[in-house]
Amino acid sequence: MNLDFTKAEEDFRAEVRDFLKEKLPKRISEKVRTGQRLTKADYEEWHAILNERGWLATHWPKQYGGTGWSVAQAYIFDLETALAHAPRIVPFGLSMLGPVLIKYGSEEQKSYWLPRILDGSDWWCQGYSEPGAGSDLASLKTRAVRDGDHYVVNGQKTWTTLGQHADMVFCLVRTASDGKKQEGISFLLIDMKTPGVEVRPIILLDGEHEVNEVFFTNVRVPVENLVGEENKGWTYAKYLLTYERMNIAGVGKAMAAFDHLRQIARTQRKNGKPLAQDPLFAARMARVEIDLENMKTTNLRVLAASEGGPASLELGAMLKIRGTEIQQEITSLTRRALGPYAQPFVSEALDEGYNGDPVGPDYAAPVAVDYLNNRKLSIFGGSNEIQREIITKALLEL
Amino acid sequence: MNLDFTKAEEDFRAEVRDFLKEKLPKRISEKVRTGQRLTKADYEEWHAILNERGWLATHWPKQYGGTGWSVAQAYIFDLETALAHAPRIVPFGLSMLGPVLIKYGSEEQKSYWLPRILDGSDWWCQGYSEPGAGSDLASLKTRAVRDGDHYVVNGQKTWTTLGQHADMVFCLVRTASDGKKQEGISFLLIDMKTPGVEVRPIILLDGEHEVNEVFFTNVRVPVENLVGEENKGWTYAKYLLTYERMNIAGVGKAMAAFDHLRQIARTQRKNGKPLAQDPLFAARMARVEIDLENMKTTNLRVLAASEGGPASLELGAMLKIRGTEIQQEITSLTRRALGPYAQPFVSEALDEGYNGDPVGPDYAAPVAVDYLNNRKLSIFGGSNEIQREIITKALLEL
Amino acid sequence: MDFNHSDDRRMLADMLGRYLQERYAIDTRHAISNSQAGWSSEHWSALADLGVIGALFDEDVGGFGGTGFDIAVVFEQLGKALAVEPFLGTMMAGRVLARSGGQHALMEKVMAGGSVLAFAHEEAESHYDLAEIAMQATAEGATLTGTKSVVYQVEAASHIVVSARVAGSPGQETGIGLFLVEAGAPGLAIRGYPMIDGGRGGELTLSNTPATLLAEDGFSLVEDAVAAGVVALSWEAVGIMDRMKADTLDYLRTRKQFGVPIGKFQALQHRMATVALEIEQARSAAINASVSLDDPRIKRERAISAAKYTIGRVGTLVVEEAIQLHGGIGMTWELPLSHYAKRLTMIGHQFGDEDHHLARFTALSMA
Amino acid sequence: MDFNHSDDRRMLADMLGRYLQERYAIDTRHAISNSQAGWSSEHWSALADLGVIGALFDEDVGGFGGTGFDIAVVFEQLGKALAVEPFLGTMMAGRVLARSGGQHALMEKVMAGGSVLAFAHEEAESHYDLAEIAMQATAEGATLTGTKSVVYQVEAASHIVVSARVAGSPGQETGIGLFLVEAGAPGLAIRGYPMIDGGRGGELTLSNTPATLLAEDGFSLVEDAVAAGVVALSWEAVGIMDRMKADTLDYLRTRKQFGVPIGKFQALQHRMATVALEIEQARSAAINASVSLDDPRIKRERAISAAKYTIGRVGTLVVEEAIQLHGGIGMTWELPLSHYAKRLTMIGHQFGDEDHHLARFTALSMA
Repeated sequence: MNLDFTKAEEDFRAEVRDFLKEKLPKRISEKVRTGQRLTKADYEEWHAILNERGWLATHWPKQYGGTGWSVAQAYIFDLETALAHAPRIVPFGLSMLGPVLIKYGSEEQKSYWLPRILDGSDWWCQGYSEPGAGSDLASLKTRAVRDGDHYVVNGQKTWTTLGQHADMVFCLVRTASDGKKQEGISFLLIDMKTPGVEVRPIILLDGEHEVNEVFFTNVRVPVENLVGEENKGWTYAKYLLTYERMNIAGVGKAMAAFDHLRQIARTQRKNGKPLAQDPLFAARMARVEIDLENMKTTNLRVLAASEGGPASLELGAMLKIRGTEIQQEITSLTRRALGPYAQPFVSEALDEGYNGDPVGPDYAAPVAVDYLNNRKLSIFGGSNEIQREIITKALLEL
Repeated sequence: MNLDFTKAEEDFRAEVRDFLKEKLPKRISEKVRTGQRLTKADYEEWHAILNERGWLATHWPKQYGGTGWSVAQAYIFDLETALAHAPRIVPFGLSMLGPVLIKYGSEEQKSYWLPRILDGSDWWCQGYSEPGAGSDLASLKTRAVRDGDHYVVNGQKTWTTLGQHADMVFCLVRTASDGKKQEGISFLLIDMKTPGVEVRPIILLDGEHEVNEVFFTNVRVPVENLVGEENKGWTYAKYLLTYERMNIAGVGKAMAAFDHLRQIARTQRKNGKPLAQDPLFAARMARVEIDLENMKTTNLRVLAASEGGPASLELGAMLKIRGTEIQQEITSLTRRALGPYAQPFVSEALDEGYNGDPVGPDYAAPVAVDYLNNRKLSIFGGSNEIQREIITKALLEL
Repeated sequence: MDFNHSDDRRMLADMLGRYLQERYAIDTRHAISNSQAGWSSEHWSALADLGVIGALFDEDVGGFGGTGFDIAVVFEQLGKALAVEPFLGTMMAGRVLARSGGQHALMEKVMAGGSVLAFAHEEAESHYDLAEIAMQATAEGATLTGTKSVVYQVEAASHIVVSARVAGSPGQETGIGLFLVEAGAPGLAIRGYPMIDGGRGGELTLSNTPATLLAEDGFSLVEDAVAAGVVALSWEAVGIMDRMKADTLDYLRTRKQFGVPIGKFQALQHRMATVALEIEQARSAAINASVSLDDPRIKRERAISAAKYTIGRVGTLVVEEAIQLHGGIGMTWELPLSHYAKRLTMIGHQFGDEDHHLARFTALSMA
Repeated sequence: MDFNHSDDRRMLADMLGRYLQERYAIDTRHAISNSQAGWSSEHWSALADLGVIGALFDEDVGGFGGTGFDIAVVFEQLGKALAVEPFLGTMMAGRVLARSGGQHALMEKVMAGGSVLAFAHEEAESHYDLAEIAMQATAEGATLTGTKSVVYQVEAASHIVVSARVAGSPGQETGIGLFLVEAGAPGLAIRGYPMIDGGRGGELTLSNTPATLLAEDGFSLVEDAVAAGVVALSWEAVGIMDRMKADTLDYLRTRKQFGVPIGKFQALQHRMATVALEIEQARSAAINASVSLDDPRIKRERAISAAKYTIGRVGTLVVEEAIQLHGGIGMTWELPLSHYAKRLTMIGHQFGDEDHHLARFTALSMA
């Protein structure tokens, strides 16, 4: 047993840190650190910086413009960028579609779409969930009917994250309805500017516009936008989900959030002492810190076991559950730490350039919103209930 | 709203206290208080004392020798006896069979069996569970076949509490096997001395002999020992379970156990202070104390609503779940409070007349056993999973 | 033992419930909450006419209620409707006025709906500790200087009850005086803002602001007002929880996945059973707190802390489980549930959270 | 990064596991545990011959192991077999002897299986606080007087490592000396008793008992020994949890109710998933603790407290859920599961429970 990274890996960590120190714009990292809203331009700026360094496609092989990193390197990169308050890499093109195209796409699709993901020509979004197909993803109803050189698509997708920014959407559509519901699904790439595509915002409980409904009415999609074989899309969809889970524990994000919590708990005072010394609050913090320490090692165990391939489904599922629970608990504690100042909500304070006085401590503004918004973590990306099904299926083999 | 008891009820409470002060043998209450084993003779002695006062059958109408008490009186009696460390009233004859006979028994059965329950002529035990029928009680297989004036019984019962003391057992047996499994069940009274009845002890994880298996091999039971109608036993069984739940929250027992815990926590020391002042332990104690305070009021709400009849199933189920959780948590905290002294186990110290020195504090001996033994609370008497089914069935009406 | 409300209270609850159902539907509520004022003087007057404000005060000041269960029935209905009107501050401040024995004319106006009160006690450093007060009264007690934090609906108030040091230093229970300050008094400034859970609050800054002394040694009046506030919030929370439970049960019955209503899934059933069980415990805690308002201090404050702890703990459970059982739709602005969830979460941040009251319960038990 | 054990350690684990499986089945274990001695010198010698004792110590004292992961592989197997042999006390006491630099002859005998050691530190008033020591050494350090609590397998030991005050008073970390006492020394009395989870323990009373000084300022050696003890217990617990998980999964697959295996019930499935997830977290905590044994104090002790907290928390969960998922049968003496449950519960009572180590983790984080 040896939990240390190799010398080469530690050198790589230093290289990432240097890069972040030099290239991550302070303007952007401050927005991330203070919980301000990121604009489309912010993401694009950061993507371009990473792409210039060749570090944007952290899970792609080198031949397609990816980093070709080991899982350890990818882990280190994720950790360091999170701790430096870099924005996340928007995953739809880079972590989701990219790997699918690389494995199942035609040469034409690879050579056309992959470079455009890297250089930002296309902002992708995901067309998986439907109003009637949440956890039961395979029961999707959006239908694509072949008509000459096109598919004609009708139906509705929902929970489309950042779809308002998107140029393209990769969609699961039904191309056949006999047989099991998992059969007859195809994987289509659809241009959002095609007539008949309509995006409507969904406003979440925190007032934010982050997700959307996407409606398709007689949308004509060229047949060359079919990925792989017709009716085999479920295979690709599952492959994508497996890939999505590579960094599912969110260790870096959780560590950054815990640091933030610790600072707040040292600043807030209760009974004449820092809140961090209140026995019950300290115990809550220690519980989640220990959970996080344990999960870090579980995550490394999974990474070490999966070197060279995607993680096993049930261990990935455990990391998804515990990782989201930890992130939710940290934002819950941060909310608790604020006391009455969790309640005031000046929405403008979350925009860049706000120059009003903060209400209460200057870190207070995004805290309640963050707690509320993070309820999604246990719902989206395969709900934690679905993850428990995955675990018991593997354990019980009934 | 008015949570107070009436003047008459408070007078009754005083009467109960006086009675306990005068009549509850110190020898017995000390055994209960210190967690020593109660013998059959101990129970019989206490039953006889109560019977002399006319206070043994707390749920029976007066005409049958019961107290005819209101639910408030029965509640007060239960609370005060528990707080005075009286043994529980062994429920099989008094709280289980008695009400069934009173409602469904023939005049002959009532006039013969009820007085014998009161004067202790018969120690009853319960023949419900079978090895293959735990939570799924209705799937029971013990079979009774009519043969002239007798039923011939073959099969096996299990988890028969204190069956080793019993003269009689009331049994659910299968008399028909067509139709739904709930149909074809009958309710039989069987003399334990009948040839073919065999009792085998089940030793529990704490080493104690509290429950048994009971085997029936061609046991001949006179037909007059059938209660009610043949094949209608499920109705009587359910009635019995409803009655059993009248005092299911176990408030008195929990209060006595919490007092004991509080005393221990004031005696044990941690970091130079009483354990009761350790912030984390104090928080655990406060949580369960508040849970108990809340449950007391929930219990009174249920009693007030059910005055004159059995409690509604779903509220009874909530009280069963929370009541057992609270009792389990209290014994868990008592175990925790002992630190290393939970581990030594001198079994003889739990017997009356033990005169060796205690290991560690004098209250230590029964604590770990109590924790382990109380795991049964969430399993027996309708497991807490079954209780949750009852609640959602009522809430969801799906 | 009798767990039924008196006929009078039941009539009041029915009337208030009907009014809110008919005239204060969720869209109306959102419009009021998002308006510049953050409350509706029109509804306020109408509710005053129905006697809802009078029910919060006892006969000594011209009301016809003021007990724990009067507060209970009103706030339970307000919770069900997610009302943002300034009842809490008015009730708490009015209670101080009533108990400090004056201000009959003002109270009359308040109960008629012509005036709103606010209760300004906690400060930036308090973190729920009622004795951590720094607002300074001049030696003569005629003017106040300092800042009060997150005062509910302070902009709506014509008069504000303000606590301030007449002696001692932050952390001490003695030396806290109570004062009445008029809106618009010299040196008074309010920085108002919306609340995440609806309605508005504000930071109240006073600078040599003239004030009327209500009580020299006011800590026990503060505790009494906060106790009544906790009773109010507990019942508001119970009203909200009942609504969230009903909505979630409804969703479990109707939403289908894998071809069946999701309420058929046993894992969800068992969690729902726990939620329902805990809500009954929360209701019992609220009952205990209501009864306790007339009890001696330690007994009362133990019940108050037990209730607030319970409401905080169960509230978080109900919020998180109701959203999780709904899935994504439970997080949308469109669904009333999400707004109930926000309010219930924030009730946990008013007058002490779960941990604060758990520790306080222990401390009171040792007192 | 490499989460595989070295070949040597894997071989040792395999060999030990095979031995215990073949020669230390559950009935044998119960017989040994219930015997008058409460352990088996025959198995002890055999295991010594296999090198199991030598693996617990480093080369300086003639062993061939002694690192966190050596301790790990041995105790994981002991846990799986529920062995009651005196490995824990021998390892901890031997570690003190090794680190205090002497007793080579004794250690040689120990590793050959000819001698058993015990570690006697905690006292009736300690409640897990390692500095709360009152056992008194005479000024010259030649004799000891006082009582040690719940010393594991103390009757089996030929030599006992005992801590005692050479200076200061209970609660102080300084002034705690470490001594070696021989079984049968004058003034030494043992009140032995069975443990609820198997094997035996005892109260050790010394009265002017001659002792050999090992270290004058021994607190850091105590911490080191307890850290190694926690690593051992953590892996024993992981071995037990794995066994309880396997047994419970097996039961869920085979036990039928309502006509189907109970593992088909979703509510039970989801709880089982949580149990499995938490066991993986516990394993990670045990790994972290093993690695930490060579780290500087604060880093090491944080990992040790994190592990013991995790083992305590998860242990209770596994015990309570495994029994509940089994139902009544899970509570019977006949089923091995119940004995694993008792041992796992009691591991929570050795060297500090969940709360103790949670608070200690916080204190260390602030140090």
